[in-house]
Amino acid sequence: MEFVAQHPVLVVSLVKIVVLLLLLMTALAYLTWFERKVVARIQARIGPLYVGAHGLLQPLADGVKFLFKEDVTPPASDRFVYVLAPFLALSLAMATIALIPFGPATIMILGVPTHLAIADVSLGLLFLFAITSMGVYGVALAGWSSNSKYPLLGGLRSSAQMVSYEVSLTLSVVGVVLLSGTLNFNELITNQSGYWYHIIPHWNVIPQLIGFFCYFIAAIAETNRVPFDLPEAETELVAGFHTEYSSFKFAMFFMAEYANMITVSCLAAILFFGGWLSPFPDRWTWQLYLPGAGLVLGAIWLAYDTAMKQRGIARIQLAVVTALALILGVACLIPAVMPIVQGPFWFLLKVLCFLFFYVWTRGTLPRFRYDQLMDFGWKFLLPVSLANLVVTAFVVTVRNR
Amino acid sequence: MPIILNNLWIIPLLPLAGAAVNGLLGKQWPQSRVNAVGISSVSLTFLAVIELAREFLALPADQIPWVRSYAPWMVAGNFRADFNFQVDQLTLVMLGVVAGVGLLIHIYSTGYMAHEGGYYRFFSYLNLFMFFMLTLVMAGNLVLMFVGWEGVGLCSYLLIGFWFLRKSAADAGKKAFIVTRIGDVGFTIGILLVFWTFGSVNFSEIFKQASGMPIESVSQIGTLTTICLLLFAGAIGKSAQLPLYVWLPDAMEGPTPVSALIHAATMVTAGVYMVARMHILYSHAPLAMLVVAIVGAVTAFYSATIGLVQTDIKKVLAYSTVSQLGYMFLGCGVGAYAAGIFHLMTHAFFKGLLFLAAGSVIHAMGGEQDMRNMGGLRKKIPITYWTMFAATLAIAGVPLFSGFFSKEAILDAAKDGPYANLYLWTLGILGALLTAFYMFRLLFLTFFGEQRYDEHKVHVHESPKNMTVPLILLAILAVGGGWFAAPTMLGGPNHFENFLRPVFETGAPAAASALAENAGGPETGGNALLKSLAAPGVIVALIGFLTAWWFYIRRPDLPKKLAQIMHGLYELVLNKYYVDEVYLALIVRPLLWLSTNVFWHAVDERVIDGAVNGVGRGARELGGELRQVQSGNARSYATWVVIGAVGVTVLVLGVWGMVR
Amino acid sequence: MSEIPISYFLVLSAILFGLGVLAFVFKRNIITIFMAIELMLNAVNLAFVAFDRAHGAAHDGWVFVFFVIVVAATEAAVGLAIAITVVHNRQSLNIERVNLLKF
Amino acid sequence: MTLPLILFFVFAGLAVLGALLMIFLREPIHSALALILVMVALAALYLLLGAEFIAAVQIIVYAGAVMVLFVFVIMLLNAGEEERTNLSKLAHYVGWPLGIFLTVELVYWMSRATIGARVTTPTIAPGDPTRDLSMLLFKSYLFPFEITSILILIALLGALVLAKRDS
Repeated sequence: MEFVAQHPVLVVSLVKIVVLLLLLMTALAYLTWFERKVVARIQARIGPLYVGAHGLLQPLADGVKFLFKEDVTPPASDRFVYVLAPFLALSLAMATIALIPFGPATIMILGVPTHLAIADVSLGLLFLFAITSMGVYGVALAGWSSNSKYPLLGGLRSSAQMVSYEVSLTLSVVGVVLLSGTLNFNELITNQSGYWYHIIPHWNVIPQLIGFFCYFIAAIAETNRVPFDLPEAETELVAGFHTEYSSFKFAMFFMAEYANMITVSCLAAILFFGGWLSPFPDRWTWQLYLPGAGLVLGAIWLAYDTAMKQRGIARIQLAVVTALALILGVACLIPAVMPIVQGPFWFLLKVLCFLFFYVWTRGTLPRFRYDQLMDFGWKFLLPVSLANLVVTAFVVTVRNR
Repeated sequence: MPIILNNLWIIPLLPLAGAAVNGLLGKQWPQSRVNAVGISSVSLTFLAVIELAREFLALPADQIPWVRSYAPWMVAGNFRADFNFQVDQLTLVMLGVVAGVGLLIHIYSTGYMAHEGGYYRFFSYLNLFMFFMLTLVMAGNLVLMFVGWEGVGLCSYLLIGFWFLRKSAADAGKKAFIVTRIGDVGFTIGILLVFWTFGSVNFSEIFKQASGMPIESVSQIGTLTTICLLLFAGAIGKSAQLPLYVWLPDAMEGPTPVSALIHAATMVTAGVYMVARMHILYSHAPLAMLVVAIVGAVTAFYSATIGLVQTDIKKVLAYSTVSQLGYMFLGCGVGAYAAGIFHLMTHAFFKGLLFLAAGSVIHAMGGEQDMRNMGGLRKKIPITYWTMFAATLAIAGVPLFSGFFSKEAILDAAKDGPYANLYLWTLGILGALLTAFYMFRLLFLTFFGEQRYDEHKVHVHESPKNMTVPLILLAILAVGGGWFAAPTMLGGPNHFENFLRPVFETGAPAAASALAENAGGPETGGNALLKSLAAPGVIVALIGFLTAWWFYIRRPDLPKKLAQIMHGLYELVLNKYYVDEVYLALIVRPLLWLSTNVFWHAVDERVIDGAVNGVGRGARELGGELRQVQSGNARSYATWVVIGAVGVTVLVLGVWGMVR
Repeated sequence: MSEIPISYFLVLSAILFGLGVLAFVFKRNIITIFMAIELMLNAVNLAFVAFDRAHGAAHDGWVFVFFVIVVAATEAAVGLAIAITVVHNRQSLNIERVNLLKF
Repeated sequence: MTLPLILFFVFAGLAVLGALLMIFLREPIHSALALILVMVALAALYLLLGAEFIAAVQIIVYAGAVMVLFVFVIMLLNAGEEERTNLSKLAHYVGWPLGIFLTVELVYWMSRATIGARVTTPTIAPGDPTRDLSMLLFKSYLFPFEITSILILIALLGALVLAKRDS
């Protein structure tokens, strides 16, 4: 007990971890819902509808389904690794979230200065890459351990793909690092504060546009998403590395993929779009009301929807959601809370945009062929990001002279 | 603004450039272009020397000797030898002789060698020789001088063996080279000793220290004496004195211009120059001087005797060269350095002329060298005849000709100089007698009497212009050359010696005073002339002439009779006292035997080869054993690595740790 | 604040190195032998970092670690390429079966 | 028993365990995983030593690249269990004991190292260590740095050639 007293850090971190973990889980769950809805819209469908209003309970249903399915392990498989792989994948994917700052370094919660991130590491970016670079193992080991053709091929492919795209991912980010001369997320973000002509936010996208594109493409490839989702190209490899996986292990891979998406999006927001900074100049004080206002408006829309369209149990469910939204909105309007929510609000908004972009690409683009993938990675993306890096380095040097 | 003085390197480098160009490119060139390069380089050198003289004479006395260092050459510890050149009066005289005679002989060669193969090669060598000779003369330190010394030796070797297809020529070249080496060993040791003693090889430094040293007594062999004797050994080799003269007669295998330039005018006089250059050391080592004088005198007489009976025209000249060199050394040995150098100069003129003329004769006779097959050429080749006649007069010491003045100066010094020695003087006189005799013998045999060759076989013709012109020029020098120093004889001041005095005065008080006394005698012109006309040199010259005339014009049958009467002596002299045979028996044969049976068969084959092969065999056998270790199993190798690691760690950490 | 003696790290690195050596001698599989080498390199790196920490300000130790890592990476790349070739030629990863180069 | 000490022992134990596993597991991929464990543990120890950058690089390069390469190759060659042949008598009889001896010896000397007396507080090194490191790398160690880049290039070419020949 007194050991804990000696190290208050542990307690705080523990609390943060628990909270963030819960949030992340829900986020992952509802990301699937979000994706299905959006893709459905793109494909002129409606998407999940029956489980709860607007299929809002679909994620829960899926989760339950996964839990209760039979967990098959192929007899020829290498047990240990077979079990290890999904855990590795998911844990690594979620570990990265610990480094992501959701708000300014020091804000007062109940008079206590708190940091809206689990850890503020001075080399945050580097460590994030360290963790993501480990992510390959989940896929590769899964492919190998299930001891069957398609998974092996899928594993080989994805590990090759991840390794080769990791290079250009890193390179494209180095440009930003050069610009702001730090690897710490908070400094990276605060370096982006300020405005050109008092209106255009001082974000890294503008000088690093090429870098951003390289980054985003490489990121999609890293997360094995369309159009780079060859590891699980169902048309050729059944389901790629997780063909043999079923039940909750499969779910783990699934969640890992989405967690990776979120991480990558967060990183994009932090590096190129000023993280938790607001896009508007500070002198526009009304922007402080935006979070609350947005939520309240959403609540009103939901209320209207509830009243007009829904019947039976769905109406109750929606009412609950509406109430939640309304409470949150009002809470955000409390002066004491208002400054706290600004950062997270903008940050999550940006992340959401990227996630939408992800889904959008998935709904739009066809899949690459494997050789095309490799050629694109090595012969186009790498040179471009390299050139970008060189130019940036040159400019920075000249500027510092 | 002195140009050459500040860029002395120009003088030697010009001929070097010529040599390089001719040697590398000349092969395909026509003779005209080779000539252009060779001649122009030398004549430019000559002009440079003249310009140098002009600038030098303008120098204030305190700046002489004029030393310029152009680059550090060897720097090891406190040993230091630079590429530095030194110019003083002596150097200037030598430069004049070398460049002037050299130029004339180059021109002569264009005619003489016109029909020879390897034309470009010849001129390349000749220019190279000029380069080395000039280096030798201008060198500011002993080591650089040694470079020139050896370089001229090399060129002499190359040029003696110019017709290397002829075995005799090749052998002669080798002989010259090797015999000279023997002397050079002494020379090298001498240089080392010099450095050991003075801590420097630069002349200026050496002389400064040496002049401060006490004069060693005749009885003891001190450092300076040793040095001088060693250096003189080199001179003996280079200047063909007893006992190392044997290479010079054989050197006549080379083309005649070579004999003229190298083996009469310049290279062989290098020894004399060296002795004169180091005169301060010598004048501090009377014993050495005595040795020099004796060797010189004896050689002068000895080789003159051989010259009496030689029938090959060039051989005669060769022996006469040896004896004349002997005179020069005699001069130096008795302290009359200026006289020695003066004789060197005049000798360069008349002996060069003699050789060239002889060459012209040989050229006219279509390669015939034996005087017994000549005769009566007087009318056929007048220019050659007259020039040669002038030269003969000069060398025979006929008054008012150049040889007369120089030889008289030497003999005077030997008679009543500071180191006067009557025996040596006698030898010198006898030598002079013989000289006159054999020279006139040569002249008569060649140009007088009835012609003893076949008119139809040999078509005698006068040589072309480019050969005769140098002859004439040299003849003028040979006749008038003496007048540089003539006034001594006529009681005036001796310009030549006055000119050289600053060189030879330094640190040699005795010699200097002697020179001074020689320079301006108290006697009035008239009886000085009488005295000199009555000088024994003149008388013996006359005797020599008369006997020669008696023997070869008046009574041509006498010589054979005489030969039969004193048959033994005749044979002895004709075979050059069997010196070559003696050397062969005493030195060459044993050496050959030693090197074949001991060094080759025993040491080289048994010991060295044995050792080498043994090592090789041992390595092979050892490898054959060790290679079993290489099992091809990498794990074993890994284990070996570990063994090594353990060994090292135990050694370093364990032992070293315990020690601490 | 609490403290750890450097010697702990050094001993650990020694142990790891020794284990690496053992693996190096013991393993037969080419790839695992490479791994053994990597292990040794890592042990050395640990020692370097520890020394660097002990010496404080200047971070030369890190530089060496950096270089060691680079070299290790290249070594792995080439080594594995060689391993692939070996397998293609000998159909075996067992280093004891790759013993043509002898005597 | 303070927190850093606990952490040290935990990760040291993990490292040793991983090394042992690497030796005794027969499946190459298991050995690889064990080695990864060692490396991650080492990275944590680097953090304890305040070498953040090195820790990150350790994970990125070793765990993230080198070991991935290993795993990849193992998968590619589908390397099965390693066969415990004993064709090398030397390795069998001498290798083992010597290896152990070497280990013991090294441990002995390392524990006695005078420098070992120094203590380290597991905090971040003062100043901006990463900057210092880069200064060292690009100023005093520039030449070696460039050499390594050339080395990498050569290795790349070599690997390319080797791989190309049998494809």
